[in-house]
Amino acid sequence: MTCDAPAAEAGTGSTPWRSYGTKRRSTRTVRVRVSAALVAVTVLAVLLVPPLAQLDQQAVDLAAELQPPSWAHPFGTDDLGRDLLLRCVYGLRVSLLVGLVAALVATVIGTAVGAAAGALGGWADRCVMRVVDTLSSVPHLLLGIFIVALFRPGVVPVAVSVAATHWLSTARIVRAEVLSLRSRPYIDAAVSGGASRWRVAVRHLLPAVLPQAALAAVLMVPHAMWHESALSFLGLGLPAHMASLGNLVQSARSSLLAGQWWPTLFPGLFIIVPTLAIAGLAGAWRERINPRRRSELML
Amino acid sequence: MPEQPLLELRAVTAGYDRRAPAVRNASLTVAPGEAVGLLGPSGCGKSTLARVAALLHRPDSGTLLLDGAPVRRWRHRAPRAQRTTVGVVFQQPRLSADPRLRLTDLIAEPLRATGRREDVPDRVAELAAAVGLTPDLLGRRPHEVSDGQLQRACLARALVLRPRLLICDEMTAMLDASTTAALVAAVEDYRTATGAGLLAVGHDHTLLKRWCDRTVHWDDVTSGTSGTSLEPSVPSAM
Amino acid sequence: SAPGGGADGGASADSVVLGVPWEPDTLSPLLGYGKDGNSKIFDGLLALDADQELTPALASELPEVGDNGRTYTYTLRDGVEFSDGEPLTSADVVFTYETVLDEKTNNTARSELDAIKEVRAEGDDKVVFTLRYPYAAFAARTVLPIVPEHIAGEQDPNTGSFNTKPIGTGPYVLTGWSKGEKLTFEANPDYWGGAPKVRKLTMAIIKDDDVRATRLRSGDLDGAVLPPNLAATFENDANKVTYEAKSYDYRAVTLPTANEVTGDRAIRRALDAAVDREAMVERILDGAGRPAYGPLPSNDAWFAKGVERAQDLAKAKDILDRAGWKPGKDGIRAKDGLRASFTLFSPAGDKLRQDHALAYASDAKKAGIEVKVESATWEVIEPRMGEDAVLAGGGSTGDPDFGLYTTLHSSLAGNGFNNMARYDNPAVDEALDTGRRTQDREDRKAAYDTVQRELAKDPGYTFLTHIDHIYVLADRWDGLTTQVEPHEHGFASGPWWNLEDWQPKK
Amino acid sequence: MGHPSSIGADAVTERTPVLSVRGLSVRFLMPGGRRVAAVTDAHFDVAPGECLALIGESGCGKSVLASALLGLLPANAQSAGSARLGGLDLLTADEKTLGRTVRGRLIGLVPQSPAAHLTPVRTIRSQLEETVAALTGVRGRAAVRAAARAAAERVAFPAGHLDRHPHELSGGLAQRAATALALVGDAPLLLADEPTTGLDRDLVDRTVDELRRHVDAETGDGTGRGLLMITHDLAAAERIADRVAVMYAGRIVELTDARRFFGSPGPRHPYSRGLLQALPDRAFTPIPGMPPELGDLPGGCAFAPRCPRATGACAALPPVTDGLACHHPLPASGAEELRSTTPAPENARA
Amino acid sequence: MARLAGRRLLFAAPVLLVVTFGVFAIAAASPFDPVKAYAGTAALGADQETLDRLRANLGVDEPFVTRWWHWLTSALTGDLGHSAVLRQPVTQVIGERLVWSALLCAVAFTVAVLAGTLLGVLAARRPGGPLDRAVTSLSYALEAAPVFWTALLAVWLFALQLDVLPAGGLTDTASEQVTFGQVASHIVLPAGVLAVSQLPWFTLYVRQGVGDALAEDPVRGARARGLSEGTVLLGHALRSGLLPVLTLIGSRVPELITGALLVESVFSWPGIAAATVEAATAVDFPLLAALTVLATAAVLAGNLLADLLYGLFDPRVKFSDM
Ligand SMILES: Nc1ncnc2c1ncn2[C@@H]1O[C@H](COP(=O)(O)OP(=O)(O)OP(=O)(O)O)[C@@H](O)[C@H]1O
Ligand SMILES: Nc1ncnc2c1ncn2[C@@H]1O[C@H](COP(=O)(O)OP(=O)(O)OP(=O)(O)O)[C@@H](O)[C@H]1O
Ligand SMILES: [Mg+2]
Ligand SMILES: [Mg+2]
Repeated sequence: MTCDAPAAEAGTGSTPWRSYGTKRRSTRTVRVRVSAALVAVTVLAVLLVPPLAQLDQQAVDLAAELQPPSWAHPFGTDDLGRDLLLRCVYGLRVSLLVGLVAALVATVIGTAVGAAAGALGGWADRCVMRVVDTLSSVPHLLLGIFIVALFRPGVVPVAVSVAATHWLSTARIVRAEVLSLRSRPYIDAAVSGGASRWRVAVRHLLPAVLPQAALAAVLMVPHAMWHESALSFLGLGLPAHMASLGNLVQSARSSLLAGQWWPTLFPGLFIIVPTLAIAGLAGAWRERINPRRRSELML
Repeated sequence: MPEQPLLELRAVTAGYDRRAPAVRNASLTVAPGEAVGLLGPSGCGKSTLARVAALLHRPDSGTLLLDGAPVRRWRHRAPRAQRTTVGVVFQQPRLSADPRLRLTDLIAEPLRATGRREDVPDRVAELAAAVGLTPDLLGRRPHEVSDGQLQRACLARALVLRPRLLICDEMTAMLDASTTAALVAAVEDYRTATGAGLLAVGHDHTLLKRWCDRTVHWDDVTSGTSGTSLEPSVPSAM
Repeated sequence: SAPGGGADGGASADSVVLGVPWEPDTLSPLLGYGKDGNSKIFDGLLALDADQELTPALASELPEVGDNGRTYTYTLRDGVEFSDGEPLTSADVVFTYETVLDEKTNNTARSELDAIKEVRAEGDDKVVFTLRYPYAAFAARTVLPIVPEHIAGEQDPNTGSFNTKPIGTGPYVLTGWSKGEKLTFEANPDYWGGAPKVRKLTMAIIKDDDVRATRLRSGDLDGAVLPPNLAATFENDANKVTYEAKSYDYRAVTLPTANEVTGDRAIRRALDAAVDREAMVERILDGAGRPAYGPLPSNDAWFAKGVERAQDLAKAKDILDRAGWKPGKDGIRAKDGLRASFTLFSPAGDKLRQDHALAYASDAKKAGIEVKVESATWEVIEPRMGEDAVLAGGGSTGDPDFGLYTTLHSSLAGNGFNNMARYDNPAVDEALDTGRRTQDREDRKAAYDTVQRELAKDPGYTFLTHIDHIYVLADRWDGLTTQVEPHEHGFASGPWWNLEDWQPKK
Repeated sequence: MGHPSSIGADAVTERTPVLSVRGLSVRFLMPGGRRVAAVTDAHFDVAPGECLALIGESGCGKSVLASALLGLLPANAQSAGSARLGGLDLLTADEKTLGRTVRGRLIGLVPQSPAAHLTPVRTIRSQLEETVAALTGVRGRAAVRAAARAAAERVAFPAGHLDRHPHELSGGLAQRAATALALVGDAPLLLADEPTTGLDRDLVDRTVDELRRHVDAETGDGTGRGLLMITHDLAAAERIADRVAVMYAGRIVELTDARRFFGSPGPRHPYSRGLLQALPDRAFTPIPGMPPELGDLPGGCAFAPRCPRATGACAALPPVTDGLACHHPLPASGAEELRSTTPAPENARA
Repeated sequence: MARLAGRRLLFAAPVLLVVTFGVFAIAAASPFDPVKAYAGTAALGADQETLDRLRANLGVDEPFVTRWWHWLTSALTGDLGHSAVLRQPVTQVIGERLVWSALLCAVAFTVAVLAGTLLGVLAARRPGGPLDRAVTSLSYALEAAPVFWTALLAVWLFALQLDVLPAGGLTDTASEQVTFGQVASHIVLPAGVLAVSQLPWFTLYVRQGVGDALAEDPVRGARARGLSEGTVLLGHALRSGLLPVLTLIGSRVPELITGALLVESVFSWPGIAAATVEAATAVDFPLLAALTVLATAAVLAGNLLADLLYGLFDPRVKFSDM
């Protein structure tokens, strides 16, 4: 046997190529596509159904109370005979608004404050962090109760109350990451390359903490819905006439004990499925911004 | 009057713990256009001294003069012009490269940071050629290239702002002979073109002798006092 | 069932664990606890029996009424002792009433005793109340529990420890109160009415209906107050008995006079005709209730026969047509550019009221009136009660005066939560006053009939339903009955109103 | 210590190789369907008691080759060929086998960027002790501690620095820590990727000698150990290596005896010659031109564009003869007798 | 480290002042009416005169600054005031209930941290694998599930269907003694539900941290050394990946308190958190102030602990930086 014969072809031809990563690429793209599709459907439903629907989601039909899913009412009816599908879509609209607004505001503020504190360091950092400590020591629900009470209950106060209490933890996470990143040699390199603090924060530190911030943001969406329904549970959240998913789930509890599953299941799915879809997209995005995963997935 | 030194370290003591400084009482000068080699055993504090010289590490005591002016502020607080006077190639390319940046961005980053965006395409192309990076490599991220390739990018980054003083902390430690020769040639070309000074830190006696106008040994720099608490490196076996 | 549970089915019929949705703020009668009777720790001079008739308790008999209904004289029962062994005297009674009437005492129900001019002890066993005006319903107010002066008198009635560690003459003695968790009682062996058979009583505080139902099912509780849909889930449970207590507890929509739409009598009458009370009872209350045509329930002795009215949409439309409310494009009527539309608030967190409100709105819409249902907290609702409709609830036992006067008399319009609709009807006012003043039962009946008929003609509220209170209990005792109950229930009212008389089944 | 290469070389012929690599290729799939052929068709053996030095310009695929042997390639990599270690094919072995029996135990690795390969939040001591406990039979706190200290001592890692975290170490210290960690398992095959970076001359010599000793030491089962040392430090390579493999653009272009490579007649491939000439104590001039892009290799000899001796024949891939892949090798005076004494496995197969 | 703790301790005093003042201020600004709250349901039948009289008696018309000052000065002498809502001295309220809240929170938190870490590590091992999918989906679902809801399901499942755990209270409703065994069995559900509500954060952050760390060179180095998969995961990936989670420990305390508040009320747990809402809506200043002080202390302690742990676990961060 000669060693010149096989040459290039030996490797490429006769023996098969063995891969190292598992073959997750295809399932991954499927997952991303499904997530994207779900998010799209959600957005469309939320935007289009209410204006198009001829039905009144508040329309009470006592004769049709608690009907299981049927063609007339695909999701069944609630205990006042209202169509659950319609209410779920309306609820999703409200809840998603609360969740997204809260998540967005909280993440932006939290990331900005945390990154600024961590990047500046010294006195500025200490002051900012003590303010954060101070604010975060007021129990969330308490602050939520007051904020909601000060204004009329509605989407904005609820979202604000969630955002106002939740940017703090994002800020802490981001700052801690920044603190640890700050002493990395590549930051030294940037400093010596003439980068200002701001530049270092925006160009080197912020991208590194984005995965954490993104996770915080995604988690905030369902959490905000949670908060909203917790406030409703205490009688302080969204007014009960506004269908929100939290309200729906919350008022369906006794039906569940009484053996009716649909008033719980569908609103529950309406919370979970979009959340998972958003999480799926965010996960894909996180992989995209993680340089290693990115190249491994050949993005 | 002799020419004013570009960089002068006077009795610098620096380290990470005030009780046991890594560098004790070190003095060193680099004149404009001069190439100084700094030799010393491993762990003696050379990199620390290099960080001090690059205004990245505040010394516990002693003075640092850049162009004859004493430096009082460090890191971010140092004026940008002062910071960018000195270009540094760090010892460990893996750690000193932001894993998120492509090599092009890595090289161009100082230009962008100092607001000279328009120079980016030309300068990057020019430097990439000088240090031997192909366009293919420029599009990759640090973990997708070999250590040597990354070090080339780091050299390009150090040169991109046309520093008047270049500090190379064991720049060629992990490079093969040909690449070493190529990079040294690149540095020398740059120096002849700009008249920049050089402080080359390393262990390789032969290399530094060949490369630099003057080599100093660590013991001379710290004038007899041992620079660190470290045991002296163990003499070679047998 | 529950591991280590001592309350397991049948194990010990001399102890009972009840799940109730709320607990009193205080256990001191001086601050209002037990003012309507049925306090297990205390007794009043009188008590109400199953039929809401007054019976003697600490008083040995019903009071003597003198001076044209201005003085009430009670003779105390002999040999009654507080659970600490001290005897009950007339001084305790005087102390109790005087403290309640004291401006400095934070008693919320003080105004109920407004009529009292003076309370005075005559000897050790006689108490005389002198009233400012003849007040026929006064005796029913004297179910107020009597506290021992020798303990409560030593303390600040507002903040003293008597609030949480009460001592009384009642059939049970409080042994522990863990706020938010439970209250525990033990039988008072020296109770003047005889030692109760059920020796231990635990009231577990479980706010959430669903949790209460679940804990009842798991055997952790022996009995609980439940909403109808959850009570229905126990229908097939052989070991559980369901009790439905009739009540004075009504749900009604206030129609404020100040609002241009609801202030219009035609609108009020149309709404009254348009609502389907039967459907609400059937669907919202799952049958556990009755249609309401006024504050008094239709099975009450004081109920004016003949004011019942079924849903009559045609009549409603007819009334509106005639009054000039013409249907608009969107089906909502309007008159002189004014849309027949108003806002109805339902208090947040109360699903029952919310359901009533929505059903009401949907009925109103059929008649061409738009009712915009909003839910909000009382803080939001209160300043707007004069303008906007509210889904209110209420109902008091004891005497028709208690419920009717405060809701309908114009002198109380907009006074706190009294007469929220600011109802103002001179005929009603006059009849209410008559009902108060005369002692004669026939005359009073006539007066209250007038009130109810007038109310039907000018419905300042749309009364919707009277709610039955539902209790599910383990089947281990005999002698369980229910009273007709007031709005507030669960803690004091319920099948356990006469717990001391229960007989464990053998 | 005498130079062991001749002894080692003799031994090579008798025993089965520790590592035997056949047709190893590694490529990286890049976005847009491009492929980076980092290693192409590598053939070589490492005999017991032998030290094979792998040299080549930066980016030619040396580290990737080492990673492939350990199964530590990233997910976008693909490999082909075989690499036998004992009865095991390293390239097809599953992750479990590699993790439980191969890494650390059968193959030790000194990674190229030692500081980056240490866990930043733990001290050197804890990582060393952990490795000792995992790989050796040493049990008991005190014993593990002592063994860890001894391991540090072996590579002249100062004991006073054991309690530091990786970021508190100088480059040379980190390098020594990594070497100490790699030596702990007493693996029959050691892959040392630039084990001497950042060390001063004395330490280089000491480290290299330590590695040599490691290779020469008799193993319990008498199979011997092998060392694949990737290095640019030709002085170190000269000191330790028995044979030298020169890699260019992912291919091994020359594989020859170390004495001949560094002494006379010297390397025969023009590239190897250029590499040696670039040394600071020689011409100190780089090989002209740039290494080719591995993502887009020319069809024939990859070195041709830079080769002073290139001819038209270079458009074809040069066959490997006598461990040399060149159409026009430099004359090898007196190569004959050397080859007859040390027939490398490749030659034997030829 | 001691210096950090000392500095934080010094700082706690002004924080407490600011927080209590702030709470007094917003409580005073809120539309909640302490009089109505005091009167409870009776307020709905009360006339104006009664409400006015109560208002005067309770002294709620004083400006909040005065009330805050009163509270502060008497609190410094050890008198925390009298809770109007609970009709008990605040010291007594705290004395009776704080233990139970603390117990509940501590158990729940420990469980959440441990279980979250475990699940996170397991999920990170094979990103995209079935276990990972299951764990992540479950985490997001749980994050969206309101606590009172999970609580009900837990009661339904464990107390009703399986009949293995008591459904609420501190002890069996009928029992009078508070015994260890009883508390132990009664705490399982509330603490479990509270833990489950905190779990998703920990799980997902650990998963992310470990997942990222697994792709990095140190783990590659550890693998190359031949360390077992467990050691690599726990000793290396987790050690680096845990860092963000450590910071979470501090910032999760407010969430924990929020959760405790709901859990306590659903499970009739005689803790102190459930009183928070009442205290707030009733504008019960003394109780509110005491609860805020407690919450603040808990949060500050949590943050301090987080920072200490962070400094200990990440040597690259200096205590002087924090
Ligand atoms: N961040 C740090 N914290 C604490 N000690 C450090 C830190 N960085 C370096 N040291 C210590 O300071 C001393 C000098 O380190 P330095 O990196 O300057 O050495 P060096 O001369 O560059 O060595 P080498 O040639 O090995 O790179 C060493 O003992 C090292 O362990
Ligand atoms: N993850 C990756 N994706 C794509 N290309 C890669 C990746 N890792 C390495 N390469 C490429 O593979 C080639 C071989 O890299 P390797 O690290 O083996 O070089 P090396 O010979 O060790 O060089 P050095 O002496 O500089 O360390 C290089 O050209 C590099 O760019
Ligand atoms: Mg160094
Ligand atoms: Mg390499």
